[in-house]
Amino acid sequence: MLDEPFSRGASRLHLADPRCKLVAALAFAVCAALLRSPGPAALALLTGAALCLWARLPLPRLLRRLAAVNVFVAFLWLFLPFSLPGAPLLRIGPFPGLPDWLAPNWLSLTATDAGVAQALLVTLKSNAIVLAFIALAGTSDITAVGHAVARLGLPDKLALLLLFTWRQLHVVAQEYHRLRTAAKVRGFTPGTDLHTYRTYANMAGMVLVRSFDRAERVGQAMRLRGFAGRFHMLAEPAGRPGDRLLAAVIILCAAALLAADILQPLAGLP
Amino acid sequence: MHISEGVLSPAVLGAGAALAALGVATGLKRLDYDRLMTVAILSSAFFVASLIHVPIGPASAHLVLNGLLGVMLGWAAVPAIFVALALQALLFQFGGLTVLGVNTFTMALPPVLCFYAFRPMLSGPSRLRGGAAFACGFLSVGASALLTAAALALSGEEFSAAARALLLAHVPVMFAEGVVTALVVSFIARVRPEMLAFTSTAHG
Amino acid sequence: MSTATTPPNSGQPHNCAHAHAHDHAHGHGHPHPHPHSHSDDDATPPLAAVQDIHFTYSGSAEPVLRGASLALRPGRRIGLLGHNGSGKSTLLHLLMGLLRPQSGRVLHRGVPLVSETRKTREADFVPLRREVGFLFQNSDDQLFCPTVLEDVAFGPLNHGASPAEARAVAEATLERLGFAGFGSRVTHRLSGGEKKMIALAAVLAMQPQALLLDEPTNDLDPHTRDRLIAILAAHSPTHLIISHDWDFLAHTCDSFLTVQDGAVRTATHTPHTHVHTHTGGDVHHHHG
Amino acid sequence: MSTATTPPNSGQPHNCAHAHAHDHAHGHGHPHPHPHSHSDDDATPPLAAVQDIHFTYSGSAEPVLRGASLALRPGRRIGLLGHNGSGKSTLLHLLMGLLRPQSGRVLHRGVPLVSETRKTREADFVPLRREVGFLFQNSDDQLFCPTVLEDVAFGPLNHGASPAEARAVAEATLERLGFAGFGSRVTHRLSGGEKKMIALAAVLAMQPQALLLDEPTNDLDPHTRDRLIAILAAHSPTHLIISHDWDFLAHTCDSFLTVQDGAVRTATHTPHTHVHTHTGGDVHHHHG
Repeated sequence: MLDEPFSRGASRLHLADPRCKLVAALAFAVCAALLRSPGPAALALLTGAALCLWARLPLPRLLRRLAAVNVFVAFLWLFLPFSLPGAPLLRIGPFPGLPDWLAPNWLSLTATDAGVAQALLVTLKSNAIVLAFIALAGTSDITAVGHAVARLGLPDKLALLLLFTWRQLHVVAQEYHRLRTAAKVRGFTPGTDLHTYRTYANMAGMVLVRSFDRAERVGQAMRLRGFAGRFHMLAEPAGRPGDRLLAAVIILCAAALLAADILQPLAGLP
Repeated sequence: MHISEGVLSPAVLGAGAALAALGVATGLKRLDYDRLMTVAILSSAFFVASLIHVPIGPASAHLVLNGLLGVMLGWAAVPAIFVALALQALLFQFGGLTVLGVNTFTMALPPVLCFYAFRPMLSGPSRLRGGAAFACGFLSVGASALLTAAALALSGEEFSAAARALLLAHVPVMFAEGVVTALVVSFIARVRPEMLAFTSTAHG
Repeated sequence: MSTATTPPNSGQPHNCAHAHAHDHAHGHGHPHPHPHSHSDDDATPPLAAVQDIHFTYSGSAEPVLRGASLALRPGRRIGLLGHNGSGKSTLLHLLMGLLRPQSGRVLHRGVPLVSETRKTREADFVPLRREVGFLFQNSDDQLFCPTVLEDVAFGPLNHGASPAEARAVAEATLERLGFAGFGSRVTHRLSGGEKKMIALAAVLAMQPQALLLDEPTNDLDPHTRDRLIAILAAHSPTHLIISHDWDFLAHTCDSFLTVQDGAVRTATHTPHTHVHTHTGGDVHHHHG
Repeated sequence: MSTATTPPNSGQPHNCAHAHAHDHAHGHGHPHPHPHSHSDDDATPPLAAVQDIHFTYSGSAEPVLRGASLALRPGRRIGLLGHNGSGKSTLLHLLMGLLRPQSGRVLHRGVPLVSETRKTREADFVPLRREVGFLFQNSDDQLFCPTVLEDVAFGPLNHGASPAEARAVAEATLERLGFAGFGSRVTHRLSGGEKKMIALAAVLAMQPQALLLDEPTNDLDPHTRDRLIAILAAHSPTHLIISHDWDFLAHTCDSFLTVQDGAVRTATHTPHTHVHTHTGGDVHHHHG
């Protein structure tokens, strides 16, 4: 659950400085989020897919992640096609044969070309950004991302919070997993009832209480090693030459897509 | 609950990012280095708790517990939630860089309000504790759903139907959250009452 | 529950002297037949069994188990030995369905739950888990209810008991183990030894046919350890215990197996003598 | 750091046979003077000491320590025994200033840090904590940094080393313990044994004069345990070890104390012999 399946690899993207990759991922995401027409959005999706291909990411796992992301997109597909005026593509209802209480008037819906286009645009953009994000940020482990955050000039408290939370997450997750296993062995099968809710609340409460106790012990361990209210960061070695160039190329591509999107209506293209 | 990338309008994304930045900065300013590790460990515990899926009839929802997080951490809840959402984006690709601001704001504003509204009732020796804890869980998830729906609706007329459905789908989740939050608070009050008096920030 | 019955072909119970006593010698003057063999051809199938299990943890290159087999028959009281990391705990987790093997079979009363030809679902293990109780190495992992009574009543509630029935069973179990009046204590604040005993009570409240105990004497003070020996003698006719504590195993088990090189072997009865002289002889210690 | 020197009035080091070997006998044919007494009147004050400590945990009725005294002198390698809950860990926490006693004194090189007449501040313990390293029972409590190198460099950085110096010290320490190249490893992916060794490296990187180790061999596989014995022999001239693992203490300590009834006592050198015959003699086991 807490593994980082894309972070292991030896592609050029895996080896690049996480700072450069983060900046590139952010620029790409912002540019792609601002796109308004399907052509550039499709190109953005291709760019994201190309980056994943370059990083040689394992396809089955990549598709599983994409499927999870598209749950929200699928939810939007239930509404967006019917929510914009335009040329009708599909009409559901009205249902003249059915009594009014079973199929009231508002249940009759019309899917329009504009609505479908909007849903398609959202799908393209969403997947484009996620693919680029996996290829750029997912190819570093989270520890490296945390260090990159600090060295990009963000507040060191924020980076430390990210790094320490990530470190402890594994300890707490294992603890929770053992509690759940113990409940399972004692015949616990969840259902929609108070016993289930109480059991999960007890487990969540126990995880919190044990974390609170651990925080005390970790605090002691820190003081014993001379901690006096100040964290000192180790200097990290600089990234490889060419990483900045790599980031610059990706940012330029994203900017070009955005420019095309803005200039497209002005040029009168379809 | 997390809006994915590529959905919201630039104005909503920008406003969310600005408000989240303000909240994170405030939270970090009030969080001193001495308590940073404790906040990190508690955030990881809340993160793990949010991986618990509780059945609600035929469906299921994962716990959020952001109201309780807010009551315990105060303003530090904002950077803690920001970090949790960043980790979720990195681990599961839920949310992402451009929506991190909006998602942080929608998830973290209700907890901060809960801190001011319910903290005294939860940490004091109050007979109202159970009710307050239920309200804290119920309202904070409800408010988060409302803010998320608002972010969608403000992004364009075409999203308003989806926003209403999102809000409606959260009603059973609000009840589940309320019940579980009340039970968690009762657990902590019985097992480790000192924990409800923990303060993560130097001033409030 | 009845007290332990000696199975027909098991070894003599080791009624060895207690660890407190000095200059004690226990053992067998003569080698005798293996007390247990997993290829027993008893008429009734074993309560629970694993057969020819191969298991490798994901992310690890080295297999932990390579063709391990083990059978738990009613009336058997087995001690399972082997050094840390040899796969003893893994074996018990596979038996309980908490892990799935890469190959091999897991059986409950002769019915395969895991095999090459069937898809195993979590629910398949429910009947086995009803009959075989599992005591975890770390009691903190097992106790997550706020009070002792709630924890002991948790298993019966899961098995469909009404709250009143579950409470009655929990109270009776606590009393049987000598912890009457502990019901309202906060579990998290108990001492290590008390936690272990409450965890055991929680397992026994489910009235299992057999117990699996993973390192039950770790971190136990001598008093609680003696109490545990007495309780197992009185209430556990069938069990399998993982332990480093030789003396404890000698008191509670009558046959001995070991996990070596990924397989279960009969621990051979090689009598060997440690003449052991050391300081601190006045301090209680286990030769565990 | 030099290897261990035998202090003038200590007992003979127990060069006992390894637990693998059978029929080993070790011990002293004759009773000899106490190897350690906390009322030693050596000329130099001890590195760290507690005197006549009384301590009760808040919320508990029963005091844990009632007049406990203990002194850690350079060159001493003390094993601290006593069953669970006897107050051994509490004593070490008091010595390090993590707990404050209700009465009694804590001294660093003869200078009182805690006494009846002075108000103790957290900063008072900084010099003592620089000289005495503490290895926690649970490595996960001690390894809180994301990478191994950061964790090992944490102490030196806090003590004012520049990032470059701290990195050099950390790398040298890791190499010394045989963990060169581990620096960039992510802490949470280490195995249990590796975590213990990295936690030890993190303590040793602070170049302490003495070590306190709380149950260092719990859950350690035999290989890592042997490695720990070798590292302590090579790099730790002065230490105090809490352990249940007798064999480990015999390899690493030369005098033995025990906490009983809230006070520290010299573990008397009563030679006593266990003639120990049991099954499974072919399985590796510690008489620990």
